[in-house]
Amino acid sequence: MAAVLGTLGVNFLMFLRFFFPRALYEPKTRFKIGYPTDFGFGVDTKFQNQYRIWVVRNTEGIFVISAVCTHLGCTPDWKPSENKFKCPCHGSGYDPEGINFEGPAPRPMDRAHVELDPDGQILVDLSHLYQWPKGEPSQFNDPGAILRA
Amino acid sequence: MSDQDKDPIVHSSLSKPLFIWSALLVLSMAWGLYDELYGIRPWKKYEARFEKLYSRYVKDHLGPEADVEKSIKAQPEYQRLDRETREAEQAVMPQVRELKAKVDVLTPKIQALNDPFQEVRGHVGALTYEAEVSHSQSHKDSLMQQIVELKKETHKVKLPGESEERIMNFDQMDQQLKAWKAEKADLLQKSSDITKHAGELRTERDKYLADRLSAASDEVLLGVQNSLEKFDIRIRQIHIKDVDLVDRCESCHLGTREPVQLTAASMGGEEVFASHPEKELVKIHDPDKFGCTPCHGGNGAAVSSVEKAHGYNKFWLWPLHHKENIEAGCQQCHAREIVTEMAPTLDQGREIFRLRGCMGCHRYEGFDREADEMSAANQQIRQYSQQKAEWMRQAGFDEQTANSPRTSDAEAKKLFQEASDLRVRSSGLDAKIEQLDMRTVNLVREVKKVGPSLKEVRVKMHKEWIPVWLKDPHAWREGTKMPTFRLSDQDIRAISAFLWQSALPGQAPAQKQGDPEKGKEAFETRGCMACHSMGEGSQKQGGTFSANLSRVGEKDNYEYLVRWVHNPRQRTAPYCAFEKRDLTEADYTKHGLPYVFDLEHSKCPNDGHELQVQQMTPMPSLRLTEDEARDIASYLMTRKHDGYTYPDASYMDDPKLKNLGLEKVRFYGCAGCHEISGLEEEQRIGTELTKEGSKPLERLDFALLGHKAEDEGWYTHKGFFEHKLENPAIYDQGKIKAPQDQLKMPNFNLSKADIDAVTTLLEGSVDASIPPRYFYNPTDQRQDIIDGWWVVRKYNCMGCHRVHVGQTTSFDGMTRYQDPDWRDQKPPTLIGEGARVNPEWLMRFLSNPALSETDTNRDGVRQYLHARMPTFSFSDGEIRKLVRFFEALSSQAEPYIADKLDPLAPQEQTMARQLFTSEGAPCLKCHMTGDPKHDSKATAPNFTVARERLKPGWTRRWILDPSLMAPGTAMPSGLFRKDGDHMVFAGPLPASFNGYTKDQADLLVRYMFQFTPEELARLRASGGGN
Amino acid sequence: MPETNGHDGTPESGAAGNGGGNGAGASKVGALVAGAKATQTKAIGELKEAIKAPEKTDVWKSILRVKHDETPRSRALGVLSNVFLHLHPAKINRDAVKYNYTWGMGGMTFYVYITLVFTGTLLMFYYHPSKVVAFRDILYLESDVPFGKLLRNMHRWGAHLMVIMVELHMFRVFLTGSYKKPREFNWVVGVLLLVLTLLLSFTGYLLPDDQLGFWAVTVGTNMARATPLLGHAGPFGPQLGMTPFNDVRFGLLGGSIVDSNALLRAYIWHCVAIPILASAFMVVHFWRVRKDGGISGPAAIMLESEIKEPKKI
Amino acid sequence: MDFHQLWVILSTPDNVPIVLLLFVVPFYTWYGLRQAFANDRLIAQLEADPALAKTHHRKTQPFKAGWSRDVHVWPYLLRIEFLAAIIVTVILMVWSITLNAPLEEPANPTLTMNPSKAPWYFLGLQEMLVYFDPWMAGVVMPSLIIIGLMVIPYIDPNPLGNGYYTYKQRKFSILTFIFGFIVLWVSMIVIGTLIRGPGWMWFWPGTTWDHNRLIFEVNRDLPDIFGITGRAGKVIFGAIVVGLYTVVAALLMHKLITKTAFNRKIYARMSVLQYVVMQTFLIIMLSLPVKILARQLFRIKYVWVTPWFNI
Repeated sequence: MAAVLGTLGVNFLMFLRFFFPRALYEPKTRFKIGYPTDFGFGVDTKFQNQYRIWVVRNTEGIFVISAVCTHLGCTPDWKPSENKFKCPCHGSGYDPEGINFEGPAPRPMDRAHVELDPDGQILVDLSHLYQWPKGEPSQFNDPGAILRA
Repeated sequence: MSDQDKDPIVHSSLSKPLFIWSALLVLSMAWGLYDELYGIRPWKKYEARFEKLYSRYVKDHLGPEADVEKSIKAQPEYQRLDRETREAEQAVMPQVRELKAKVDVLTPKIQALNDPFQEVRGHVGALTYEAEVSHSQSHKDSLMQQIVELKKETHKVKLPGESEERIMNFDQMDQQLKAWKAEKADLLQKSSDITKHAGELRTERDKYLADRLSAASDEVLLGVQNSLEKFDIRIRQIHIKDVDLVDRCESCHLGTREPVQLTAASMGGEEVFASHPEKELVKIHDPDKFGCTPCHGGNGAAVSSVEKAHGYNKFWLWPLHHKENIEAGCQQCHAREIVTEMAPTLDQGREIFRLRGCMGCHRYEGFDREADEMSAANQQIRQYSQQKAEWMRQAGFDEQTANSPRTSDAEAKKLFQEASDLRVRSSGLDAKIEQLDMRTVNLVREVKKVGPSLKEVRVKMHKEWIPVWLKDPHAWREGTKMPTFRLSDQDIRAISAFLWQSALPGQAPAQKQGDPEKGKEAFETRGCMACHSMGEGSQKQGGTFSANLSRVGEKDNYEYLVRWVHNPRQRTAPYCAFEKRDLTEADYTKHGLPYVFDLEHSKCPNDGHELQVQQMTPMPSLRLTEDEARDIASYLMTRKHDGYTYPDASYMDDPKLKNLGLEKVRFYGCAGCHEISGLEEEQRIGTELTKEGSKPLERLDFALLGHKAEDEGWYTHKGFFEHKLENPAIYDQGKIKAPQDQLKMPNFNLSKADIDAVTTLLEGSVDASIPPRYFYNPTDQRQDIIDGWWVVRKYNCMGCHRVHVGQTTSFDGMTRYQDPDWRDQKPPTLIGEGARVNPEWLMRFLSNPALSETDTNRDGVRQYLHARMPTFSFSDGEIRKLVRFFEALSSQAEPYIADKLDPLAPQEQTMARQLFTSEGAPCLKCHMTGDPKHDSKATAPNFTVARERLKPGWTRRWILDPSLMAPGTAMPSGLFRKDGDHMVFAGPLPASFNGYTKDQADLLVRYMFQFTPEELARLRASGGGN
Repeated sequence: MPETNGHDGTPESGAAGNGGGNGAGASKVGALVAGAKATQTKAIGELKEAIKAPEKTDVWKSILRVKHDETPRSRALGVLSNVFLHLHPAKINRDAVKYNYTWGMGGMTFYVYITLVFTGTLLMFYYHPSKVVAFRDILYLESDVPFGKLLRNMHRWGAHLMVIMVELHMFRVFLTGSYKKPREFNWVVGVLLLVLTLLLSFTGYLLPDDQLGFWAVTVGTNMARATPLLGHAGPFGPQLGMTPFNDVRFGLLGGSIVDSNALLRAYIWHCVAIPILASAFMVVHFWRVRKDGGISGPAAIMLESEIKEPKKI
Repeated sequence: MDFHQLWVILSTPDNVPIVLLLFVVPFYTWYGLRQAFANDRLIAQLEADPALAKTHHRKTQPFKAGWSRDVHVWPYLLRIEFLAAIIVTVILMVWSITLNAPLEEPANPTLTMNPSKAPWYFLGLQEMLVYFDPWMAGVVMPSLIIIGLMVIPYIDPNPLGNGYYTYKQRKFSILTFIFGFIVLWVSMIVIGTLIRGPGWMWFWPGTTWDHNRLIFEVNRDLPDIFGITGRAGKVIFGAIVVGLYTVVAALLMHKLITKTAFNRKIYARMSVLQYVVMQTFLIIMLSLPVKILARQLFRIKYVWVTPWFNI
């Protein structure tokens, strides 16, 4: 009896495990986006469709914002005329540097790891994100969060 | 029970509602059916209608076409062909008939014999197989035995046309069949041979007819008629599997690919049925390979409603391009071109984008690419050097290990080998690096700015003018490239102050006055007006490529103008990109160098980097003399409105304004088009537009106008672009913003046509939905054409020269050049240039059109022209591109190898000479001889240059029929006439020619290609050319 | 009876057949022909009768057991002996027949469910659950497949209708207190069915693979990220080592993003898993309705004065 | 008044069911309650007159001696079912012919629809997202709703009103259910569908859905309002507040449960377990409107702030 139940239990676990494949066919998270000289001041939406990121250049340097609203993971829109990001789902608003200032978003949008690869292009790593959780120290100034110009 | 006691449930009846609802059920079913069959199948109606209209069309046109055909058939030529054809057919008819008869006898016999034969053969085959696979020898033998018997066995065969049956065994049948078949083949061959001639005649006749029938001949129409009889109503689709593309457009647009060119008019005024207007394009882009929607947009799969099919419904991403932007479709595959044949609107759009300086603020792949190339080149250089270092290290390492006692000999050998290999390969890298270095040097020269350098303003102009200009450039100079910015007076003051104070100090050397009269003449004839225009309103003359100079006298300094006209590329100071500053005399003196910087002295004295020693303007030098420059400058100084005044602008020296000015200049991205001190390395300030057309609509910021746009039906990419271009500030309407947040884009005062053109370009700038292999990036000479056009456009070669057929130059538009005496003064056409000139020569000519280091005040080829080929100081790269371009245009083999001409025999020499100077062909009358007196009225180049300049083949074709190549040329046609297989001189021949049988055109050509100055002298001595 | 005649007809003709075989004397032949004739007429006669009164044939009887007439008995049997109808009792509360008590919601829900299964099955013939293709298939259904558009619309609106009806059904059942003894468990089953209905509808939402579905599902599943303990963004989730690649949302989507895997999973749930579950529960639901004494009412009113003391457990 | 906008919203294919809902739900509520009141009158009559109670067939439906108490399914029920089937079919057909199922652009992960809404029957939950954190609104609440529904039969000790419409005999339960079903579920759906516009902002019907609209709202946590800083402080404070609420709510509910004599009678039949379970769900249910009000009126984002979860 116990044996049967045990087997069934294990089978159930096996059944669950079945839904978690070991490898996936998902877009790669490390990619090059060209030379620093390609990017002028302000927000560049060039790669939003391809990689779901924005490349921002300000006086400090170049950094890459992952275009995912920190509330529920929608993709905000860049509104040049209002000079801010606006999330269509629940109206969170972010300034050009991705810092939230309105709506339900709990924290600024995460920034992707950036570095210069040997041939001088910018290498972005979306799997390595820098956050600034509410009421905690910001990681945005860590090395790799921004390319000092 | 009484009635009211009856149980309402048991005794009530539901039949009424049941009946009603069943009826409704049936109705809804019927409705569903109707909807399925007609409601959402509009194309059915179209097809039916098309069938009706088309058959009517065919009926109407069969008649008239027939008449034309009759008339052609009536022509004697056709009659003759027809007669001959028939005669030939008559002649062979009897033989053909009897041959046919023989064949007719044979055929049934063969068939009759075939059956029994095949039967036996099949049986034999089966047995053989069994024998092959059987393992026991005895069985094998028995089987073989059977086969033999089978073959021996005889059969009764009744053959048609034979009274008694034949008795035949297998082999006999086999033989017989072979024989008969051979015979039959032979007969057929014979008959085809004898009918051959007649057949040829027939095809010739039909071709004659087809060639002369303008529209669709009756055959075509009849063909159409038949197909229409079989016309069925179904969805017609193009399906391209590998692209996963389905286009059902032709379910309604049935006329698209009809052999007959259908117009809306001819189809009862219904646009949908018209054929594709550009048969040529359809031929290049075969719909069965390209489909429709890749070019035109729309939803090819949808057929449920017109709106949906055209993709104008909400949620469809690729709506059909409107008529005025129809060429947007070309851009997605032809994105790398500046000129795309047969796409004039798109070309105009690109030209505006380039010329009006859109690319100054908006990055667009391909446009203004020099800067990008530069950084790329530098990157590669760095990579290569790293690679090299790595290899060297590896090599050293290998040798170490090789030398160590522990490595075996064999191993060591291998390692040494590897090491040396690595060294060799790294030497290869050096070559690459060298090339790249040269490229960068070129690039420094190739970078141009749309607007003039603002470092020069102090040297160049009166300060009062600047604020006035900034206020509204368009008002001061109508049609100028400079757009109107929305500047407050404060901004204007600040900006002009900054420009004035940041500009280089100094003064152009003083000049004495010139002669405006002569200047005017020179200005109008030297070729300035190929790019510049003069006069305002209706008076306007000349090219639109560069500024209109009607008021230039009001703003510029005379001295600067002289310098500019004499050598536009001359700078007041060189700029070092490495140090990011303009060098001063001090920099040179402290290295003990003279303060000279030009293309020969282009290295920075401080760090040896390549300097910017030229003005970044496409304006070339016309190699004018100082005096001529002065004359022209003085003339230009007279170009001004009388009684003009400018308000005082002394505030421009107020240092307090400078910083604000800098801020504004940076904000408005002035450095995108102008060279400005301190802002040389400024980035573009606008959004990249390479893929603007496929940006999701939601991301185009309509601001407050979104709903208005939706109501008025321009909530589309097209609408956004058009409104933005028409009024760049439009999306600020109603918004309350701080000045620094307002839209910056200035107003370019574009005409409706221009707006359409640019819209077309942007609408076409998309992430193409079709696979890249459909893109147009050829690997053959066509690539050279693509590259060449960029250079041609960049320097406006088309202002003077006709580069491709159907194009006009600025000269064609100028009143002066309508006068017959002046017509020959137009610069030469370059159509077929590649075939005409020797590429090596062309290269030399382009780099130095004077074709002389010393005597530069002349044109290398056509001294007699007032207009003069200027010196553009092209980079080597540009020259290479141009030469390749022309070679490719006339599809010449690369590289060019001149064909050998056999030298003239002495007696041929004299003959040629005589012919050259004969009354019939006074070549030297018009062609230059180098004698100034004569050359002043000459109208053709000097023969001495012919040898290295021309290609013999072309020369021959030219002297045979020049007017064919250059209509209206002064060179007389018909100098030679065909005599048998060779050409002879048409005019009276010198006596020495008697008995000369060789081709006389060739003779002349060979003579020209060994023509020397001495020869010329002799001729002149012998009195030719007077 | 005609059938039996039919049977003993055959051997004779068979014998006749054999007679034909050995082709002997003319007389035999004559008899044979006569025999054949007789068989033929007989056969025709039988066919005639069968067509005239099909209900008399064995075939018919084998299918419909009950001889139908207006007697109560046959009425009852007609219902009981029919697999489709037998979940009805033979007789029911006279007033339950009226619309006003039941609102007919349960029945109609079931009917809509049937139509959904039907239309859905048809749609499956044209639909591939994979990115890009899925969207194109919908376009295909809309513009080219005969009745494809109609079917798709029916499926979609049917789904909405079903949700509404289920909710109203539940509303009614509550108002009439029908969840009370002895129907408690059936109410629970009903709740489960409600959930399954919503899930069915939700999983179907993604299948066209358009923006509408995609974002609906994204927003929907993003909540799963926040599942306590099991979601990587939920309370105590990170502490338990949940990441986007092993939490419950991943399990739902088969990926960290809504991609082809998610589409496929939604498809399987929508077309196979949930329908089976739902059907199973429906069977239980209906069965219980019968076993708990048919539909609850309209029952005789019970007065407050008649409340009995609850028997202590 | 922007009627065009209103029409756009109402005529969006996926919103049509909600429009339907708007009519259907009130109708059936009225329809059901009407019968309930009818029954209540009868009850009153019978309570008043025991004699009649003995003889009466105790239904509002007419009944006469000699009528059979129950009828044959065939044909009396089946014919109605048949009719119903036909009617549903017709409705479905017409609906499907006249209105096309929506199909928007191909899915595009990088472009979020604005507003992007869940299917309408989940909009209640999505609406709740505004007031609660996802884990609460998206996971806990739904599960509680389901469980809550399931336990209803086991926590309702009222033997009356089984199998017939009545209001008087089950005031409390019916009111609670209507509150849950209509106020909390349906109206939330309606709000989410018809009133929530771009940026999930509140647009009254007839106002234009303006994508550029901005509204200023700062949501503070309750501790902040009371000037409490520091994690521990917030955790404790939040816990206290939530606790307080529970107590208050429980008392309130108890008052309601034991309001009338009849209520008390029913209450007496309740086991402790039943009572506790009931209270729990009632309290949680009540917390919804409370939180909503707290947010709408006092702009309070969280009451209980902890490093792991916020309420």
